Amino acid sequence: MDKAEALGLYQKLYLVRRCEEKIREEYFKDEMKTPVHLGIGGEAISVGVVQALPPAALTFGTYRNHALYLAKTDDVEGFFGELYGRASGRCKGKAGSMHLCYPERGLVATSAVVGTTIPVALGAAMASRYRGRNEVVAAFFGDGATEEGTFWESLNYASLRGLRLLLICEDNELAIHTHVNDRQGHEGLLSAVSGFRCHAERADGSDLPAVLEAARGILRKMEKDPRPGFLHLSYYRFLEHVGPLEDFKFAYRKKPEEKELQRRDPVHRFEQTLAALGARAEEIANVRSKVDERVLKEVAAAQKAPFPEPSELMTDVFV
Amino acid sequence: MDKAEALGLYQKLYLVRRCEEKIREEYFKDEMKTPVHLGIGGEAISVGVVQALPPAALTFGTYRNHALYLAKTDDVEGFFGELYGRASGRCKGKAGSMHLCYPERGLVATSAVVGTTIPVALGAAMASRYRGRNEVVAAFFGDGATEEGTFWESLNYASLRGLRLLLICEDNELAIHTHVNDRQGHEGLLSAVSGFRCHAERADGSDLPAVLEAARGILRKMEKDPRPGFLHLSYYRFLEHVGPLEDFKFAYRKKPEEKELQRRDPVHRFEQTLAALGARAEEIANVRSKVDERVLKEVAAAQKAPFPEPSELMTDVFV
Amino acid sequence: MKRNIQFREALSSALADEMTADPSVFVFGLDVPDHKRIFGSTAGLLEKFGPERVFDTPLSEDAMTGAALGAALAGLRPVHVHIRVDFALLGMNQIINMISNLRYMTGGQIGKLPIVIRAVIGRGWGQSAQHSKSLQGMFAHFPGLKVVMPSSPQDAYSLLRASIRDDNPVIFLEHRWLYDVVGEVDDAHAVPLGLANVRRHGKDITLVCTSWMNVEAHKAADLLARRGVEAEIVDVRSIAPLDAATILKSVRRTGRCIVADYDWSFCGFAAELAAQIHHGCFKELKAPVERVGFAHTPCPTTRPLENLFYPSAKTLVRAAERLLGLDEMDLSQEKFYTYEVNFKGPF
Amino acid sequence: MKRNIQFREALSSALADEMTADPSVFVFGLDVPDHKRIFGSTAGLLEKFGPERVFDTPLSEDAMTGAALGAALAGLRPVHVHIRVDFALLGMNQIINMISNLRYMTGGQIGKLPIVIRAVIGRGWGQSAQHSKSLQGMFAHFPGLKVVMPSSPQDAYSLLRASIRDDNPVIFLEHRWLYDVVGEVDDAHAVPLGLANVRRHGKDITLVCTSWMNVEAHKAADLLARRGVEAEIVDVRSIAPLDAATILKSVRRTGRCIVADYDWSFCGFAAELAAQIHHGCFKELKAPVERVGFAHTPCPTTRPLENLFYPSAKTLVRAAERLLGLDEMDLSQEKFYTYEVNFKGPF
Ligand SMILES: Cc1ncc(C[n+]2csc(CCOP(=O)(O)OP(=O)(O)O)c2C)c(N)n1
Ligand SMILES: Cc1ncc(C[n+]2csc(CCOP(=O)(O)OP(=O)(O)O)c2C)c(N)n1
Ligand SMILES: [Mg+2]
Ligand SMILES: [Mg+2]
Repeated sequence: MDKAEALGLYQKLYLVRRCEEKIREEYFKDEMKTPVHLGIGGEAISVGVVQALPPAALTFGTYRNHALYLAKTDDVEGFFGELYGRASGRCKGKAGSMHLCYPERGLVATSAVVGTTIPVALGAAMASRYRGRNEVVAAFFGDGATEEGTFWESLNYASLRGLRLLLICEDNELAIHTHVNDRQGHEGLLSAVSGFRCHAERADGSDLPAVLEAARGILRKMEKDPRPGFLHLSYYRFLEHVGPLEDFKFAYRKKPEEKELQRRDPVHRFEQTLAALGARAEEIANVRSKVDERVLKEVAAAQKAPFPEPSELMTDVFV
Repeated sequence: MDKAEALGLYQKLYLVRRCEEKIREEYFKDEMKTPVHLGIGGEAISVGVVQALPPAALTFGTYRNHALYLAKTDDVEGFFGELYGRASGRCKGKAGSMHLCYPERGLVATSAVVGTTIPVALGAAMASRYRGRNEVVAAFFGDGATEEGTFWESLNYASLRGLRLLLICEDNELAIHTHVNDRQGHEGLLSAVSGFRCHAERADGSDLPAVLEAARGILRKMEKDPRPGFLHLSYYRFLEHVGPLEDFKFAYRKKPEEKELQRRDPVHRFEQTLAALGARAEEIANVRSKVDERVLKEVAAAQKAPFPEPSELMTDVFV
Repeated sequence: MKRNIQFREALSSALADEMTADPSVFVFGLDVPDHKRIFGSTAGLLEKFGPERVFDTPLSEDAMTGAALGAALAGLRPVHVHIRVDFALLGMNQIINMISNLRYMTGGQIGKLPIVIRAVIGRGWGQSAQHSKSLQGMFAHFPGLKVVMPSSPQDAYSLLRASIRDDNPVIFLEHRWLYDVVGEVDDAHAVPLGLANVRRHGKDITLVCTSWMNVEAHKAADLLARRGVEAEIVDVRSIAPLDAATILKSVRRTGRCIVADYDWSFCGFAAELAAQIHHGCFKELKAPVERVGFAHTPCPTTRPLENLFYPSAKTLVRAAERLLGLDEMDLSQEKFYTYEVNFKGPF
Repeated sequence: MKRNIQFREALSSALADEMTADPSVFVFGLDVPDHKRIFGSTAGLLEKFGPERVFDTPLSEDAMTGAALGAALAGLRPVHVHIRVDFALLGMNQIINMISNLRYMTGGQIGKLPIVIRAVIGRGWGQSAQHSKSLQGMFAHFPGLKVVMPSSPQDAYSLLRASIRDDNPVIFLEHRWLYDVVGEVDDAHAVPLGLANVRRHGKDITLVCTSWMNVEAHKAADLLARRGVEAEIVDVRSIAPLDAATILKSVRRTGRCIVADYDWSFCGFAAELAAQIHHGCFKELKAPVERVGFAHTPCPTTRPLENLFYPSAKTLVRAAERLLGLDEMDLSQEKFYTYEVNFKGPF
């Protein structure tokens, strides 16, 4: 990775972080009337994988989708419009945070029912194969989603048909407040999926270059040998499951040491990469201030934007 | 195995076969108004596994349940009564062939929706563990059931909690007319399940002693190291998926050579075992004639038995 | 072109014609391409369109339902087939939480969501409780789903074509006994979704029917005609969206109505019909609307109980007599439709 | 003992009391034992009964629903909890094809099937289409399931205890907004399943309500009282089995009725109520029964549309005015219940 590419990636990474920090600042004004599942700590996964994917690749995600949405679409206006429930929202306020999507830019759908977009991504991969192309389709989901039967059904079918379905497991070891050890009866996801005819890779999801490398690696394998890929990326969820706060005061987990927190912070980590690549402090600051400005502007715009018309209630049910 | 035990087993094995052959003879009279999924070729699985299980073990099965029903309950009267839809049926005619059960004798439930009794068996295993016993509970199902998400969810949970759930996969390589190669995307079920914390064994399901040995072996392991067990037993389905006929005329499979058919016939195979153990022809014939007589008697009784009263329609919905 | 064909062939023809017209249409589901061809309703497709467009699946209804959605999102027009609607319950999360909602949730960004879920309902050979549900009312309850129930070969043909062409998700429910029904099918005759059909005209009582109940109603109407009662039969056809106008118009004229839905009545589509008819014909109704449906129990297997579970022409005649204040006519010499006549086991 | 407690505490008390009374009762489901305790409704249980009787699960609703059935078959009394009823759709195959049928299919060999499925419904903080369903009508459609919707702390307590003691499967639906409601709970006061409750007496119009709609109805009745209209409120409580007698008795007296079900009306429980009331009060009804429910769309997230989606006291007042032929009263100065007053995000 050279400095230019790294600064480009940093711009995305920092945009995601900044947007979510802004949500945290604004949230208690109670103007964003939508549950927010913040991804702070996991930003490098979406940013890295999206970077590695072909730009046209169709992607699918979950309710914890802010990073994916911003990385894939760069649509800050539609993002905040949606969180504020405005007509300017990408989904006209009908989605809120949990269902953000932008099909035209390749983020086809996200869902707040765990696991449900995995088979949908499978169907998109089938469609590509149907057209004789077998392009990569990507599904992002949490570790909890692998407990749903639909994950195994989808993996089985993609393996059977040699579909280029990239399954990205964003593993924070938690489903809400329940640790993976209280949920999964195998010796690790990689070994559990390896009985199927798929490619499987693991990487540190807090480390953007590592994510990028792992994603590129598995995509190369999928290119050569058309099978689904399972990309297992670990990260640390800094905040509560849903909402803008930390929740270290609850017994289900302990606050890590400051040093460990820094190690698990992908923005912090990547700033060190940048420095190592020779980026100067003001270059970094420059990226940040542009992002800061953009975020402020879009939040202000969203706060002033009109709500959807009452007639919107009845539209969009059927074509 | 000594001759006495073998003759006892043979009595069971032959009873199952004779009952199903009798169904075949009678079916086109159209008096058994229930779809029949005959298990000819697979009898040794139920007979062998039931023999290996503790007699009180709760068991669960599928619509292809005749062998399991007879092996577990020895209730020929309730069996034919049920197939003929009579008040004397074990379920008063409300079940028919597909849902035969006899909870008091440990066959708790069978189901015609593929895979659905697997998690139910899991729940029974949880209940035993709840009572501090963690006894073995057995679920019988076809190879197709392993494609349902619920199989993986159940395996995961049983593995997580170290439950003594014995999963018996009766693998005939077919789901109706579809070969396993068109359905499963892994390199074999044993390797696919082995990512989970379970015991797994394979055996030739056409060979009663082999089934018995495999079942006893896995139960011993489960006893020592409380985990679920996955018992993979292959067999050959001699007849059509549902109904009393052969269906070799259809393209989806070819009729094997006579010798191969004999090899896959568990009754024939076990008769050779009997001979090797020193059973005389008339001892075998004696078992058969008693069974023949019993079956004839119960079929005649069922044919003459009254149908349930009209008032039965409305009973048994709620307690 | 007009042909006399069975309902099953009407279905396979509709599929073939849409697949010919549009290469993005494909048909998949358990057993779709095997030699039984979903009771013949997918016959000929594999030969004509090949295994990329006509294919089987593993036993994975949940994922396959999601996959239908994904394929539709990617621009295809999937037809997903269940040999029994009961199995669609494994895909309920996808059908309700995803398919019915998705267009709305995206604020209409998803322009089209053309998915047809075909499923077989109805009696067979001792189908029991797990292979006998209908579920039209359940599906119709959810905004975002269309629900269609053809009752003639022509409707099977035309409504299946219309469903495949529709850019919205459609649940298409086919009664197993109807598969044998022969009728004239004109492939130039289009039937849009959303319209009821007056299948028989009469002035004394309206029988509002779904699916197989239309057949029973015709028999009942013949019997009633013998004693001078003219029954009108309205085939609902489109459960959602519902063509209330045609139904109300009939009942306003006759003043008496029996709703015969092929399902349990309690909280079912029959309840919706009865509620709307009472509401819309409040002044005209001479007696309360009667509902005829399944007994409120799971479906028993043994034939004598099964015969009591399902409503029949006789049930309709008796209900009509009560509504009209007539004595019971003698039906002891009548031949009613029995399954045995057309069909022997096993399924 | 009588106490003034919140609805959520009524639930946790009922669970604790039944668990104390019967060691075979256990409570499980996603998040049941975490520090949020299903919005407080499972508070205290883990401490009192330990992790063998109060436990979490993987995200595997299908298998866990089947496991509840298996545990019941093995003699236990499971209470399976869903923090949103929408997730129960993943267990539909087990609920419908197995749980609702099984006793019947076995010819009654299975003596008891004591399973309680608790699920939260109702508005939150922009819950959207995937976290806002109610589904009482859908569940009640299937013979073999009981369906209960408490609307007061006393009913939450008494009906949950009755549901756990019932030897049949019970779906128990709890509105999220009701959790904050405080009321007197007498733990000696038993409420059997299957009875409606006249919560307010009046002679001019009957409001038949489920769940949260009772709260809206009380507000509406207060407003209507100002202009001399006496509304009677019947809380259905037990969706299945349904206490039609109590409802019909009220409507026969008032001659006017609004059915306010917390769900979509189309093919829903509202349709059943309207159909039965029309049928049973054919002579006494002075005007058709009106149905008040959700807009027939998926639930939107943004508040202004969400407010239009959900019916309110105002919707009820307007419907009553139309039924009674009254002008619209001025409600512009009225304070209606708004969620913001009691609750801030995020869920
Ligand atoms: C099918 C389903 N069950 C339960 C829930 C409630 N729920 C929401 S998020 C969540 C945890 C999911 O964990 P994971 O998949 O690891 O994603 P994460 O939140 O950690 O990103 C649960 C249980 C749900 N939304 N969908
Ligand atoms: C959930 C579900 N999907 C589809 C069916 C239709 N069906 C009945 S049996 C069967 C094949 C099952 O194959 P397998 O599990 O291998 O059992 P086998 O019949 O070979 O004993 C299918 C697809 C069903 N009963 N249930
Ligand atoms: Mg997680
Ligand atoms: Mg098989």
